[in-house]
Amino acid sequence: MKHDDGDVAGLGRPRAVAFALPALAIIGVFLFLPALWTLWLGLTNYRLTGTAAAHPKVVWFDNYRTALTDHEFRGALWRTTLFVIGSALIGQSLFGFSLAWVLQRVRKPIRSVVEFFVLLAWIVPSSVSSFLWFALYDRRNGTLNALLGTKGTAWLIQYPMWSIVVFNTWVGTAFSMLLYRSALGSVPPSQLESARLAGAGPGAQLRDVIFPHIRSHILTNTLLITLWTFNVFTPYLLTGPANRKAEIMAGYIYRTSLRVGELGQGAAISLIMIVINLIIALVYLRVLRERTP
Amino acid sequence: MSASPVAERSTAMSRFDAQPIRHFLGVIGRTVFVAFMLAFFTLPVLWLVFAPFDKTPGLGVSLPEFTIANFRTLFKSSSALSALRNSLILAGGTAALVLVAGSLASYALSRVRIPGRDMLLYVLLLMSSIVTGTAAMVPTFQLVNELHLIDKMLGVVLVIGAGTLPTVIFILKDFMDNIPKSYEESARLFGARPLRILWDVVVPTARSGLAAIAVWAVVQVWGNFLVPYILLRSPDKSPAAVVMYTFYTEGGQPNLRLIAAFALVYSLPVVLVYFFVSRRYGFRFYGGIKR
Amino acid sequence: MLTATAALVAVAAGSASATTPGTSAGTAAGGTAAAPSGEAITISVTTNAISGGKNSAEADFFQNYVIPEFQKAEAAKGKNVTLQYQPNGVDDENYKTKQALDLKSGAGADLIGIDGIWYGEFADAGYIKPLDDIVGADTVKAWSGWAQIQPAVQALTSYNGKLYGIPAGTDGRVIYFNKDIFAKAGLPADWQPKSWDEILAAAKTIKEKVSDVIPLQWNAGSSMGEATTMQGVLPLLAGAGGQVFADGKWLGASQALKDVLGFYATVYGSDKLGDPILQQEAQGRDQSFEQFSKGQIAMLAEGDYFWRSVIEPKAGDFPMANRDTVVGWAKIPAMKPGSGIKGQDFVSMSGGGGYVINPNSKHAQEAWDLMTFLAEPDTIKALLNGAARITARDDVNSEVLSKDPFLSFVAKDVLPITAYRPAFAIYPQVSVALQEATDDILTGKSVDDAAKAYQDKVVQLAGADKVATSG
Amino acid sequence: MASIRTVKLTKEYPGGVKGVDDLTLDIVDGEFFALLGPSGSGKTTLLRTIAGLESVTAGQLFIGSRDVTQLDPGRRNVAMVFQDYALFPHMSTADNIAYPLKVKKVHKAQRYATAEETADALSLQGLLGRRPSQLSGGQQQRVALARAVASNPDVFLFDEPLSNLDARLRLEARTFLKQLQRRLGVTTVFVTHDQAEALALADRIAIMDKGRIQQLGTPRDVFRAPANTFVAAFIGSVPMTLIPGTLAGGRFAFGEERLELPDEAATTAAAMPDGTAVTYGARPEYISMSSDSRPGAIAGPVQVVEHLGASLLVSVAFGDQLVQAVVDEDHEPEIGATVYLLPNPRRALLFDAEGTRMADDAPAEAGG
Repeated sequence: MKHDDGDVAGLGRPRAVAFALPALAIIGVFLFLPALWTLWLGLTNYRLTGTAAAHPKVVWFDNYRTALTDHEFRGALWRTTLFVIGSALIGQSLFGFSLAWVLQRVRKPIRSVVEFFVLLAWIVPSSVSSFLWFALYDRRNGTLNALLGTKGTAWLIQYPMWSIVVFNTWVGTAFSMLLYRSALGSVPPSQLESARLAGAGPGAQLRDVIFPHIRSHILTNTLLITLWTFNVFTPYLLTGPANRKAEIMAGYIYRTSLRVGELGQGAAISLIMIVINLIIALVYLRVLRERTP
Repeated sequence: MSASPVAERSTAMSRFDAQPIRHFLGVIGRTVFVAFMLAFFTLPVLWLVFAPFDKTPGLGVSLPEFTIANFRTLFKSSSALSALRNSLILAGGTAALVLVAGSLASYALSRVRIPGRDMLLYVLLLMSSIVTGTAAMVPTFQLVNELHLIDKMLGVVLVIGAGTLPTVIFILKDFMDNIPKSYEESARLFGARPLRILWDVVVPTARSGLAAIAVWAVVQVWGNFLVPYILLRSPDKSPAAVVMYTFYTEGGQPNLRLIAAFALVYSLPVVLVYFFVSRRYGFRFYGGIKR
Repeated sequence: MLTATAALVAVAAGSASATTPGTSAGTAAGGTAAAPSGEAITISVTTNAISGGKNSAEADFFQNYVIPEFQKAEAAKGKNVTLQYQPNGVDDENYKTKQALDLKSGAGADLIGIDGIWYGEFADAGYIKPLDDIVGADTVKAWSGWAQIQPAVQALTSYNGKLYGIPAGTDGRVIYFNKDIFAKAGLPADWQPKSWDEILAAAKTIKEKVSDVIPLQWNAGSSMGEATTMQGVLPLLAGAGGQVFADGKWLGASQALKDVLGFYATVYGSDKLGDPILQQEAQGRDQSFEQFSKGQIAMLAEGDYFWRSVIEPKAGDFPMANRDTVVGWAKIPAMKPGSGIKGQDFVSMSGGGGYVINPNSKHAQEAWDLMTFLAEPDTIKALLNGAARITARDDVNSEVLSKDPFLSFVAKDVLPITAYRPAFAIYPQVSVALQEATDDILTGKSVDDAAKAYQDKVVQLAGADKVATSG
Repeated sequence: MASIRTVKLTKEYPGGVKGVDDLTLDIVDGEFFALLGPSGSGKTTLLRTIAGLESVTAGQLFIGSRDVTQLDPGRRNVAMVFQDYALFPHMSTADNIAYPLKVKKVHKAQRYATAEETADALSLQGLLGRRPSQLSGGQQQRVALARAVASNPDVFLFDEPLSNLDARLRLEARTFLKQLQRRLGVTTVFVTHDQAEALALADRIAIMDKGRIQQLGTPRDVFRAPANTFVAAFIGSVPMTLIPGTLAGGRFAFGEERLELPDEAATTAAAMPDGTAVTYGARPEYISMSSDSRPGAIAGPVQVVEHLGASLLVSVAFGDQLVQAVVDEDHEPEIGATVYLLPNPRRALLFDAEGTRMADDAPAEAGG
């Protein structure tokens, strides 16, 4: 019997492996295998149909060269970056934190109602939520135009990026709110009180007490929502396949892979996405490591 | 719930501020902010509240000419109810799978040091984004086909389960790390075996996390169109996400009466699941990557 | 966006051609192994339709008519066949993906309804096989229905000179116009432009004389998908004397293409005769249907589908009670008289679709039976259910179209001048490139820039040696 | 009920740190045994090793006659009360107390009857339905005890169970714990860093440092006769004054000051050469103070006076040394006033250069 540090329930390595095995097996077969296969596809000119479907050729890094020199790819990447910054880093984080912060201070019934609607946006199926916003943004009968008095504005076409940024903020704020709520709950009240007694205003309290305390929460939240937002597909349901001015990476991959049928190219772009995701994750983790005492 | 002590204390403290103007401005600011947020988050949902009961729903929000005929039409079409049932099976199956496999794995990963554990988690997390994407659709399809799982609910459950498990493990491990180790040691001294400890002590202690994860997993399955569409064949196995896309008229014009009614019926179960779960178990995330 | 090809498949998959009873006896002798009498067999058929949703009538037709009648017909031949219908009713890309994946993996329904432009790419991928290879050349030849299907129409389901299926129906494209608006603008009710300039002149007249009306919507933009290519770019291109594929080369940034893009630039850019935003909306095509039906659009280029399914007075999506009196139609003119392909004065484009037997089918003979059954006149008429529609069969056409002056006009005046899209695997991508070129015009790019971007894309797709730049 | 015996027990952590180092120890059946030491001394590691929560690197461990060295913790029939009590937050008091029986598959009715009985015995009546979060610290501590009792173990292991209680409650709980242990007669090993707690509760105390036992003995032994300077400094509510110096002419010399040698080591020390480095130890309680000069007393100015309630702790400076004395509350000196300190030679101790206590009849108590 060999015990490791932290192995408080006496699992032992063999049993730990047995515990992890079902999940790892499922992940291995249904995630790892297709992923490797996809990486292989990225080196070929494989297509869904046509000659290249019957006899795919290995083209090595042609797909990558094509993607990196293609202005559509770069456009989609740029828009995705704006989208992530706008809807995740600014929209969701800011709204989520502000909601968590402010809702602590309002009466319970109001808090419950607001939280319910924020969460509703998050749990409603994406096809429904995209349809709701499609209706809201509609050029002729849309509620938004009626409210703002902007008759005839085709939001999705005239302000495509703003439209999907606002939409995705709406969808995703709940997660940040939940996470920050429990983060704020973990800040020792005594520290807040001593800051108050020292005369710190809300801004100083945030800076000196709250942020240092919830740094790891901020990083978790930022990491997860960045990755999710980077790969999110739902805006594509809202804008439709043809709205190039709102096309972000997931939509671009979908179009390349399934609508155009270039699966090899799509796979290559997916890998580029993964690499970008990896870089983002590493940067966040590095920031975390440097700042953690 | 966890935040309330802070809230109470801070309201108590604000009395000592002795700065009535600042306090007053704070109240105003909060009210405006809450009102704005409420408007922002409710506005799009209004359509879902009114349109299903409207005789002639349009894209705009208007007070309905009340009718339940849309629902009657909807339920006359046999696919609506069976679609919901199928979605429930898929969601329940996936949630059960990821909860069981995910808690076992995250527990093991939390308690036993395996070399490269953290790296493994991140790699899996990143990979999950390829496979849930569209580029891996072909390999996934062929794999499922090779395993003779085409047109089987299990195939969909496994594929979506594999796509969500990394995130599930990632978040659950966080919960597991936060459980005081003395709980398990104590149970262990009484002679409880690891599985029993997991079930008696760890799972109940982490249940608000498990509940949140379960809801998250259900939401993932509930909205997934592409995987069930491509992996299932029989129309009587189609889940609601697939059926939602079939409410178009002959020419492909959305049938607003059916879509409105179905959107409501389709959204309701997840909302109910959320309500049930959050009432019963609480709903929260720890969060916070530790080193 | 999904409407374009959806409609085509609906036509294609819905109305097939016919066989005379008893042909099957001949086919059984044709060499393919027929199931022994009495053995229980289950076969399946799939199309992009679902009861209560997209193409609902077609799904119901399979469930309520085809299944019992076909099983009866097979029973009469001593076969115990159970037929199953697999509905879909989704976006065409998803439908196509699913069928491609199925065929690739040796799965899928025995008989599959597909769009005419998919035959080439499916055949190149080895997903489908010529009918001769599946059921035997003799069996195929022995089917009597071929005599009723014109060679041009058979081309729909052919690739590289080989038949892959039986075509279902075809269609044609015209300019619809609102006679009321025309009257207000002082334009004739029997308007027939002879050049693009005459179209533009009419539109300008309307713009000046009638307020709150969009003079002209000409399909453009990738939001409309294949509809943009089919009833927007290609008829114009044909009128400018260009072809998307000719003499082994794909269309490049030729003068013909620039003329086409120039026409768009005039309509949506400089002269503001159409609404460019409408063309980009996700539901833009439906929107244009609705606005035409409400008398808010004066001229619209569309297929005959628009007439019989969209503004059809009773069951259309946007019914026009006064369709027969208010809506006029005109052939699409060449840029200038005689400038069209083959020196034509007027041009059109046609599409359609058909069925294909899954090469992996264990019951290819029964699938062939079903395919021919679907092409029987009685079956087609049962699907039409009294409605008029251009089918693949001359005999059925002459019977059902006589009631409808417009469809007769299409069959008589448009089909002879029509052209089909090339059935090559790469076509859908070239089509997308064309749509994107019109997108560029809609968003204000210059004709030269749009043409250049298009040229680059086609070179990337087909290779520089396969692209023609002049002509 | 069982004795506990360790034989050359070693627990080595990865990286070579030894939590327990070659430790041999006998704990008698029914004994209340305290493991005392500063944090990091290995006392908790030893306790957890006895529990089986830490694996053994070398050596053997017996509970009763069983060799449990490789036995799973669940089969050692020990019960442990943790510093944080480790009450399951999702279970009621009754469920918590009954949990060990549930694991042992005792019939439901039976285990709740036992739980109720145990709860009664520990004055937990009326709290059976509550969750841990609804209990006070003292109640939680007793529930944790009840849970341990209900499992009917051979051995109780307590890991600083009183440290989370406030001072007053801690005294009550201490008495309660001692009573309970006397009544049940279960062999008990108790880990604490609080020497007063150990002195008050234990039959015997093992004082640990760096994974080794520095001294093992009764509370009286370790207080009166600490085996070395470490124990001497650690035991006692006010720390023993330890003065390094040398032997000079049969007396203890530091700076200019001279003190008579302690009685118990006088003979031994007198035999040693002058200049031998030694340490003189005297508990402040055994040093008397007067304002008048007395023979043998050392004189210095008062630096600090601390009130201990009934007495005062006076710190007096001698050169760079500080010597403390506990004096009666009525004799509070002025700060800066010169006072005379006289250690009681019968209670004073002398340690050699290694810190080991010197005694004429050595080795008397050490190792007992």
